[in-house]
Order: sequence, then structure tokens, then C-alpha cells
Amino acid sequence: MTEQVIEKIESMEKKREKEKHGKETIRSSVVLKIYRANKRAGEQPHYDSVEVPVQRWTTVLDALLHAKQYKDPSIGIRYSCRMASCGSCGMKINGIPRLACYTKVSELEGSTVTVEPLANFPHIRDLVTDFAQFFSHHHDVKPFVQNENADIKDKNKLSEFMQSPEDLDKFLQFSYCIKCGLCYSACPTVATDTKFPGPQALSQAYRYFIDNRDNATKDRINIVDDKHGIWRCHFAGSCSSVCPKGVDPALGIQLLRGHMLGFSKNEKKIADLQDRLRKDEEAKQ
Amino acid sequence: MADTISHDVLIIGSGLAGLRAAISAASTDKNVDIAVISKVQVMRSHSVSAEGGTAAVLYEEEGDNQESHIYDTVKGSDFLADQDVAELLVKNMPYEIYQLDHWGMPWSRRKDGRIAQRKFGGYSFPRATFAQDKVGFYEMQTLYDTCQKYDNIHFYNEWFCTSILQDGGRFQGITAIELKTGNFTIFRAPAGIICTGGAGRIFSFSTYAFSSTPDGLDMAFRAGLALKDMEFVQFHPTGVLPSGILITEGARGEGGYLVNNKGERFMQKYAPGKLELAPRDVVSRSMIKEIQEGRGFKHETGVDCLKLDLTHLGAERIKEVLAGIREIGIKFSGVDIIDEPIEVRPVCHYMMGGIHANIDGATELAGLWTAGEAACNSTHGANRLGANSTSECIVWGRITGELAAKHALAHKGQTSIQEQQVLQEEKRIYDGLFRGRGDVNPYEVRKQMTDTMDDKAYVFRNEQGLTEALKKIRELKASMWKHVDDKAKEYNTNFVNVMEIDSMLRTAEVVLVGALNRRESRGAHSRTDYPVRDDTHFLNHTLAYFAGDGGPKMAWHPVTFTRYAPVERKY
Amino acid sequence: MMLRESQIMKIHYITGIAALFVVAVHIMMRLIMPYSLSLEYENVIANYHNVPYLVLLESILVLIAIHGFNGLRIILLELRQSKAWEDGITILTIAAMMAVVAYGTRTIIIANGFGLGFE
Amino acid sequence: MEADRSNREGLMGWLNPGRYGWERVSYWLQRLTGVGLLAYFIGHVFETSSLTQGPDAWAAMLELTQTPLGHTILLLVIGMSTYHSANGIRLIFAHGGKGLGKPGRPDYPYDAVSLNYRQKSGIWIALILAAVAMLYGASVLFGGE
Ligand SMILES: Cc1cc2nc3c(=O)[nH]c(=O)nc-3n(C[C@H](O)[C@H](O)[C@H](O)COP(=O)(O)OP(=O)(O)OC[C@H]3O[C@@H](n4cnc5c(N)ncnc54)[C@H](O)[C@@H]3O)c2cc1C
Ligand code: HEM
Ligand code: SF4
Ligand code: F3S
Ligand code: FES
Repeated sequence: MTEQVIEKIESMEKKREKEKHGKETIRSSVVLKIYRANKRAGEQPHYDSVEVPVQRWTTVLDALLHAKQYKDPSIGIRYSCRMASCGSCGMKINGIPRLACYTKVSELEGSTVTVEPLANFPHIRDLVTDFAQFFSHHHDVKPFVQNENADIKDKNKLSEFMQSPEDLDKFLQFSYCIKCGLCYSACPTVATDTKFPGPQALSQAYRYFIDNRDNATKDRINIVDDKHGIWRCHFAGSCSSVCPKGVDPALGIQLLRGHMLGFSKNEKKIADLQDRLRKDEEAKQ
Repeated sequence: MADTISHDVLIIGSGLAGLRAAISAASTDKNVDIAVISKVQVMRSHSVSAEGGTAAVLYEEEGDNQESHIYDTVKGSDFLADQDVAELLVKNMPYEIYQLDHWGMPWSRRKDGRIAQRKFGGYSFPRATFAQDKVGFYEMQTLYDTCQKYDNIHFYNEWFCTSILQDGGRFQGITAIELKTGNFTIFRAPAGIICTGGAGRIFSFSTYAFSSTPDGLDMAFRAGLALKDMEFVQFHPTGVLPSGILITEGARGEGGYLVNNKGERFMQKYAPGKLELAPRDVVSRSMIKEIQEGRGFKHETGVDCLKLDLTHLGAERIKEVLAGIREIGIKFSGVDIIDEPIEVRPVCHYMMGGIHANIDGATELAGLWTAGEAACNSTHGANRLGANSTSECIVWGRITGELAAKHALAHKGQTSIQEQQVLQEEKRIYDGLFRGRGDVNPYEVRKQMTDTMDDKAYVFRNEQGLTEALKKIRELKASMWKHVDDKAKEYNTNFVNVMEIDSMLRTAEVVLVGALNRRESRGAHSRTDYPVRDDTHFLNHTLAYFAGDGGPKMAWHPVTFTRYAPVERKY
Repeated sequence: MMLRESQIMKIHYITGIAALFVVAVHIMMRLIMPYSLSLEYENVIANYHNVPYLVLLESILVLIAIHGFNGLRIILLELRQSKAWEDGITILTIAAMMAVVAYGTRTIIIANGFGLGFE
Repeated sequence: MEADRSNREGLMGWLNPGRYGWERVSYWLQRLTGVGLLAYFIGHVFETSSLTQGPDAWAAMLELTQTPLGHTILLLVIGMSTYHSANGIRLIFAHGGKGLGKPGRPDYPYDAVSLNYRQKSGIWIALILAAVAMLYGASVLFGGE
């Protein structure tokens, strides 16, 4: 075992050494071209260029924070987890919505990186945008399990809803969503339609629709079946192409619409609380 | 005076604890009007980063039992946990797991459709309930989404709380700044719950989100409440280089090996019974010893490290249950764990300490509760077991939410705000910090402080190092750094950072003083100059009270024993 | 007579597919003889005296009008969101649709010479 | 809450298909061709209405439309309708969730299954069909007898 591990480590190290001098562009510094504006305080939009040092693993967020800490503390930016799980740091990087903490400078071309606030969100300051509308769209699709047993009533009878790994796979991917809003920023319908729930909210509607613990099937369909609802998605796919978490909102939306068009049937049964108890009984006999 | 917003219950912080408390308070009575105030957007709290699992006893018919969970927790804590508290945690957890399931949590499932559990460090049974390797994320999502059901929960996204208001020994409200507008505002309410999470950013090499600063702890501290057991900082064995992002213990739970530069599974030497799945303090110490004895690797940044080998698990299993870890490896370290062992090093991960609270999560101030990592009701003692923290957040989130709601109903509308306190607070942050002057870069101060902590208050500590560190922190504190360059009102993160740094310095000081005072090695606190546990002198909780700029006033607090007498801790 | 959006969209898809078929036939008819010949007045009028072809033309008219103007409505709906605008475009597109259908039907009827092919 | 329109990309969001994938191009072409076809359709109804005023009016109209410019427009219409129809059929299926693949556990680097090669091929085929139809149309319209 010991030798194997060492061998593996050595061979990978060689490979990495090669890669290092191969495809990745290694630079020692990069120029950030940062969108700046604070309209409420009368500061008009302009771009500031700041040069910062970078290394192989430096992300755009690292670079921006370096700029903030050592060059210009007034850069307005939202961030938190720095590991692509909180959804704070969405911004346009070289014109495309991305997470700053998930985009390495070495993955980008050119010696300048342009960072701008997400489009389709009202602007607050510099790279920071207002998510209130986005969140309220999410709220409006009733993103929670609806089912008369959703709150456990009898604490002495504890049991889960049965859910096979296959049942889980039907919605799991849509629950990867970190609400970063990149999809919302990329969608062409959202670009003009303020009432369109957007890819995030619509794919969450499907996430709960197809969860076999939920039985608000009709209600969910009624919510999205609106002039500005699900039908305003034209499968432009941009949402899925920018989603950093593989949610594939376009897929969720089309699948939900498949049910509304009668192409698919929702065969799910409400995972019955009693199911397990019954099975247990059977097993005992 | 500043604008005022009134509610019945103020929940400060919107991590797992805060959101669970919100739901609990909201469902206690629909007339309770709840505000959840968070300095980040509510769903972005640090809890989303929790990866590996939530501990609960679910399968008694398969051999698990609650007694064992309690004992594992107490033993893991190196007998510093309050045993009645540990018991309460264990007894409440199964319900919480099933409740989360009912609310839509995508728990990973076994073939038979039931909830799956995996092994975790320090447990005698696989009882870390998991949802792939994004447990905290899914829990946050489930709770956030469930909050949408309640009309009486109001979210205040991106409001930075600065101080607690009190009158006559009772909680009356808080002061906060709305980031978007920069407005300084009073929130008044008869009840409050502090759920501001951990303070791990006082270290440089840390798994925490950038938002995990101790401003919540410091708020309580300045309000005269005690911080308890702050010297106990958990170092997680597997932080990825160079960033410190976490590789979950679940990776070892699934069967990963830690290897040194000889290719040995060195944990065989240190914890033959549990190997890589010994509690975190044990594994981290073993790793540092390996490194000190020259059997470590050097990362290309020049930092010493060891390797975590998962390659033998196979691509399929890895993609199924450790997909997030694989992503982290590839993205942040350039290593695909399917092909290659990944470089890791012990990393600051959890604060066992926090705001002193009793078994119900009540603080010393009437009307104020605390839950989650910010609280210290002594569930974890000197060392927390993995997967027990999300559990703690959820259990005490529920308990405090309910208690606060009931208290608020009984005292609805009865608040009195002392104008003097508000003015004083305004003076502190605006005159003291915002309009402050200085030529020292606050970010540089922060860097030096966190580097000092990394260097001197790491896995192993000693008198000399800690004294030097304390001196350094006090120097930094006294230097001319208190100023904000960004003069705008709107979304001023520079101002926020400076307020955070202010609280970090005070908290770091408490950690160091606590560590100096505790002349023994217990759990995560390991002194090379006092290498053994000393139950005669130190089987006590540390309390630290605010006492002006000179440093904290320290006191001891007894540990509650209900079941087990301390024995030597071996794995 | 409020249709749900899902019903409207089902109509949109069905009219789209149906239009494809009828237009295909319509174009085939242009191509069974040399193209320029097919446009001679007599040939065209002759077509209009053939009842099945009339039905074809009328259905093309209706299907495409429905599909096309609904398409236009969709685009306009997404442009602005205010009650006045939304009501306006609904009325406008329906009116335009009816106008075009009426106008086209007039052509068909007159070109047929009211004889409906029984000359 | 009054919807805040500020900072929306607006029409520029529609008109900028290059930034994202083929699906975005398809979206944009479907729209453009749809509107184009509608315009042509209205024109065509108007054109044929000259029939009602007798052979002379019809001939006058033919003179107007059967010109190189008129033929070029017709050619475009052929291309547009072929693309719009072919892509339209793909879209009807796609909108109903057909041909998109199944949801599951996405693996890093998370390529979206809905943006798969079946869909992209559909777009390419629609484009190729449109090109072929236009070539054929050109041979009929400009090829003489
Ligand atoms: C990488 C990582 C992985 C982990 N994995 C696990 C695991 O697998 N299992 C496990 O059991 N535990 C795990 N933990 C530990 C666990 O995640 C945390 O202890 C827990 O999430 C803390 O939750 P919380 O609700 O107390 O606080 P947090 O989630 O940290 O939230 C704190 C909240 O307080 C707010 N706040 C802070 N200060 C202020 C202020 N001044 N004003 C307003 N709001 C403020 C923040 O905005 C935030 O909303 C992990 C921790 C880390 C770092
Ligand atoms: C021949 C005359 C046609 C005209 C004038 C026409 C017109 C239009 C218009 C204006 C749109 C709106 C574009 C948009 O919503 O983005 C549209 C969309 C569409 N058309 Fe057509 N169309 C025609 C034929 C067809 C055919 C034959 C089909 C399919 C078989 C079809 C299928 C579609 C589809 C699927 C959409 C997209 C709707 C959406 O994205 O919501 N169309 N059409
Ligand atoms: S669907 Fe993807 S892009 Fe959209 S908000 Fe969720 S994670 Fe972000
Ligand atoms: S980008 Fe928009 S149009 Fe549909 S497929 Fe995505 S929601
Ligand atoms: S900082 Fe959390 S997603 Fe980037």
C-alpha cells in the first residue's frame, strides 16, 4: 500500500509540474478594471483600473480583495464564503455573469479583467446590486413542502417520508441552487420583463413540484401559469450556461412545462408516513 | 435620535441557529412579530459551508443508542461538556432530523428509502446524517425556504448590528446600520436571540467565511455578558492549501487515509482504535507531530502539510457522496481527488467558546437568548465532535425561538430605550471609528493579528508564545488604525470591516488570556508546557468579562456532571 | 372568455404545427407548375374556384394570424409591464389579427366571385 | 412593490446573442424570424388582395413584387420560414421537456444536460435546412425557366 501511494503522489507531481508550464497562463499581475458608481451619493459610473499581484490559484475575488485592502478600501463588493457556496459574489466578469470566488484569474484571457455589477438587478454601489425583487420572485413560488403533515405533530411517532435514491435524483439537482442570481442576470426575458419569475424561481417551483413529499401539484402549476409566468421562458438556455452549480434551471423549467402541456405525468405518490410503519409491521410478521 | 423599528423578537444572525429560531418562534404563536437581522443576505450565512453531517441517533433498532451519543460527546469534550446539556442535545436531535425531512431536506437516502448516515470522528456508530457533502447548505436552504411560509417573519438583509440596548437588567433592543443606505437604526423588542456564529476569522488559515467575525460575541461582551471557554479553538485536520477551505471529515468517514511523506497511514501510531476517525483535536495534533518530525510534505507555497488520499474510494463513490469536495479540490487546489491525494493541514474551524448561556440558551441578561456557535451552553466542552455543531444550532435554535416568543408575548410592547446608550453607541462607532484618524492600514492590522494567532495560538501552544501573541495584539490594538477611508454612507464595507476588526482584536485578546490562564492540556487546548489534563485545578469553564481597554476580567464557572466521571481519554 | 396562458400557448404550438402543414401544401401548389406561370392571373383565380384550396387558404390565414399575432403579443408583453400597456397590446393584437383575417377573407370571397367553385 | 426597472439589460439583452451559447442564438433567430414572417404575412395578405381589383391590378402588383429585390425578400422569407418551422418543432418538444435529458446528480464541471448536443444539432439542422431551402428557392426564383 505504502509504495502505491508514494508512486501515485510522485506521478501526479510530475504531471502537475508539466501542466504548470503548459496550458494555464501564469501571470504575476493583472489589471482589474472595476465598475464604480454610487449614484445615490452623486458618483457617476466610471471604471477604475487597479493592478494587483496574482498567483496560480488567485481568484477574481482574491484579486478584488487585495485591491480593496491595499489600494482602494472604498470598493463596494459583496462576498462571504469564498468557496462558491453562499452565492454572494456574483458579478459580470469580462461581460459574463460569474462568481468572483469561483473564477480564477488564470482561467481568463487577456491581461485585464473587467468586473461589473450583475445586469438585471437594481444597482446599489460599485459591484453591489439589490436582490429584493429576485428574492420576492423566489418567495412567490411558495418554495416549501406543502403537505398536511409537513409539521410533525406527534413527537413520539417519529419517522421520515420514504424517498428512494431515485425519487431524490428527480429534484436533487435543482436544490443545488445557491441563489446567486447569475441565471437571472443572463436571461433575456428577465432583461425586460420585471414580472417574469426568472430561471431561479421557476426551477425551484419544479424542485418542489417533483418532490414526492409535496402534494400541492395544482397550486404550483396555477402560480406559474400566468401571462408573465413560465411561458415567458423561451429556452434561451443562458441561465444553464452561466449557472455555477449545475442546477440547469432551463431543464427544470421545461420539465415543469412538460407536465403543464400534458407531455409528462406526475406519477409521484405522496411518500406516506405510514409507509414505513406498515413495512415494519410486515417485516415483523 | 435615530429611526426606530419595533418587533417582538429580534433574531440577530441568520445561520442555522437563527433560521431555526425564527421558524420556532413564528410557529409558537402567529401574533409574534419576528425580525431576522443579518449582516449578510439571510441565506448567505456561513452555515451554508457546513459539509459533512449532522449527528443524531436514528437507528436504535440497528444498534445505535442515545446513551452512546451522549457519552461520545462528553468524552470528545474531554469531560468539559455540561452533561445535562449534551443529553438535551442528543434527545432532541432525532426529532429535528425528521422535521427537516418533512420540510424538504434532501437527505441522502439508503436503498430502502430511509435517511442515510455516515461515520464521523469520535463516534461509536455511524450517526452523521448527511445530504451528500453539503449538509449545512441544504439545511440552510430548507430552513430559509420554510421561513417563506410564515408571514410573521421579517428578514432584514444586510443590516450590521452594533450593540445591545438594555435597561434595568432587561434586554430592550439593539442598534444596527443598514448597509444599503448607511442609516443608523434602533430595533426595539422585548426579546432577542443572538445567533451570530463563530469567530474563526481571527485566524488567517481558517475554514470560515469572511463574514465569521466576532462582532456578535463582542456586542454581548461589551454589554457586560461573559464569554465562556474562548481558549478552546478547534483545528480541523483537513484544510486545503492554500486557501484553508475545508475538506469535510466525511471524506475520512467515507474511508479516506491520511498519509505522510513515507506513504504511511500515520494515524495507526496515534489512535490505533479509530485511526483517521479519532476526534479532531487528536488527529490535528498527530499531524503537527508528523510535520515536526520531518515526515510532512511541502506545499508549493512553502507551507508544511500532509496528504489525504481518497483515490481508493473510486470515482463513482466520490462523485456520489463527495462531489462538492472534488469540486473544491479541483477548483481551489488544482487536485482531482479521484486521481490524486490532496494536500491538507490543520485549520481553524470552530470556536467551542461563546456567549455564556444556560441549558436553555438564556444569557445573563433577561430577555436575551443565544444559540448556535455564538452561544456557549457547554455542549462541546473542550472539543466538539464533528457533526455535533449543526445539531446544536438546530436544537437550541428551536428551544430559544420558542422561549423568546413566549417571553415576547408576555412582555409585548414593553420596551424602554435609554437614549444615553444610543448616543454613546453612535459616538463609539461614528466618532471613534468612522471619523477616526490614523495612518496604519486597518487591513494590515487585521493581517498581522490573524497571522499572530495562526503562529502562536495554533494546535500547540505555550506560555512564551501566548505571551508574545498577547503583547503583539495589544500593540496592534493601540496603534493608529481606527479610521475609515471610504467616506460614503451607502454600502460602506470599509466601515463594516473596521468595526469587525475592532471586535476581532478584543476577542483575540480574550482567547489568548484564556489560553494563558489554562495551564493544562485539555481537548483542543494543548499546552506543550503543561502537557497533561489537570482535573484538580482546571475542570472548570473559563468566563471573561469586559473590563475596559486593559483586557478582560476572568472567572471560573463549574462544569455540570450528571452521568460520567472524568477518565483518561484514549482512542 | 379569459384564456389561461397555458391554453393560449397550447393554441400557439398547435397553430404553429398546423401552419407548417398548410403552408407546405400552399407552396407545393406554387411549384407543381413553373413558378412564374403559377402567378398568372387566370391560374391564380382558377385556384380560387377550387373549394378544398379555398379551405386551405382560409385556414392558413386563420392559423398564421393566430400564431403570428400571439407571437407578437408575447414579445410586446415582455417589453413593458403596466396594466395599460398589457391591456393595450392584448386588444391591439386581437384587433390586428381580426383585421388581417377579415381582409384576407374578403379577398378569398371576392376572388372566388361568390360562386364558390360551382361555375 | 413597484418593480424597479433600473439596470435591466433591456432590449440589448435580447439583441446580444453572442455572449452565451447556441441556444441563445436560436432564441434570437426564432424571434427575429417570427417577426419577419409576421410582417411578410401581413404584406402577403395585402399583396393578394389586389386580385379583387381584377387582372390589371394584379399585374401591377406583380410588377412591384416580382423584381430582384422582391425575389431577394422572398428568398429571405423562405429561409426564415424554414428555420422558424424546423427550430419551432424542436422548441415545441424542448418546451415540453423532451430531448433534454434527465435530471440527476451533476458532476463537476457541471455541464448542463439541457444544453446537450441533441439540442445544438437541432439548431444546426434548422440552419442547414434553411440554407438548403434558400438555395433551392434561389434556383426557382432566379434560375429562370
Ligand atoms: C467549512 C465548515 C464546515 C463545517 N461542517 C460542519 C459539519 O459538517 N457538521 C457540523 O455539525 N458542523 C459543521 N461546521 C460548523 C457549523 O457549520 C457552524 O458551527 C454553524 O453553521 C454555525 O451556525 P450559526 O447559525 O451559529 O452561525 P452562522 O451560520 O455562522 O451565522 C452567523 C450569522 O450571524 C450574522 N451576523 C454575524 N455578526 C453580525 C452582526 N454584527 N450583525 C448582524 N448579523 C451578524 C451573520 O450574517 C450570519 O447570518 C462547519 C463549519 C465550517 C467552517
Ligand atoms: C409561417 C408563419 C409563422 C409566423 C408568421 C410565425 C410567427 C411567430 C412569431 C411572431 C413568434 C414569436 C417569437 C417569440 O415568441 O419569440 C413565433 C414563435 C414561435 N413559433 Fe412561429 N410563426 C410561424 C410559423 C411557425 C411554425 C410553422 C412553427 C412550428 C411548427 C412555429 C413555432 C413557433 C414556436 C415554437 C415559437 C416560440 C414560442 C415561444 O418561444 O414561446 N411557428 N412565431
Ligand atoms: S440556478 Fe444557478 S445561477 Fe441561478 S441562482 Fe441558482 S445557482 Fe445561481
Ligand atoms: S435564460 Fe431565460 S428564457 Fe428560459 S431557458 Fe433560461 S429562463
Ligand atoms: S463568496 Fe460565497 S459564492 Fe463567492
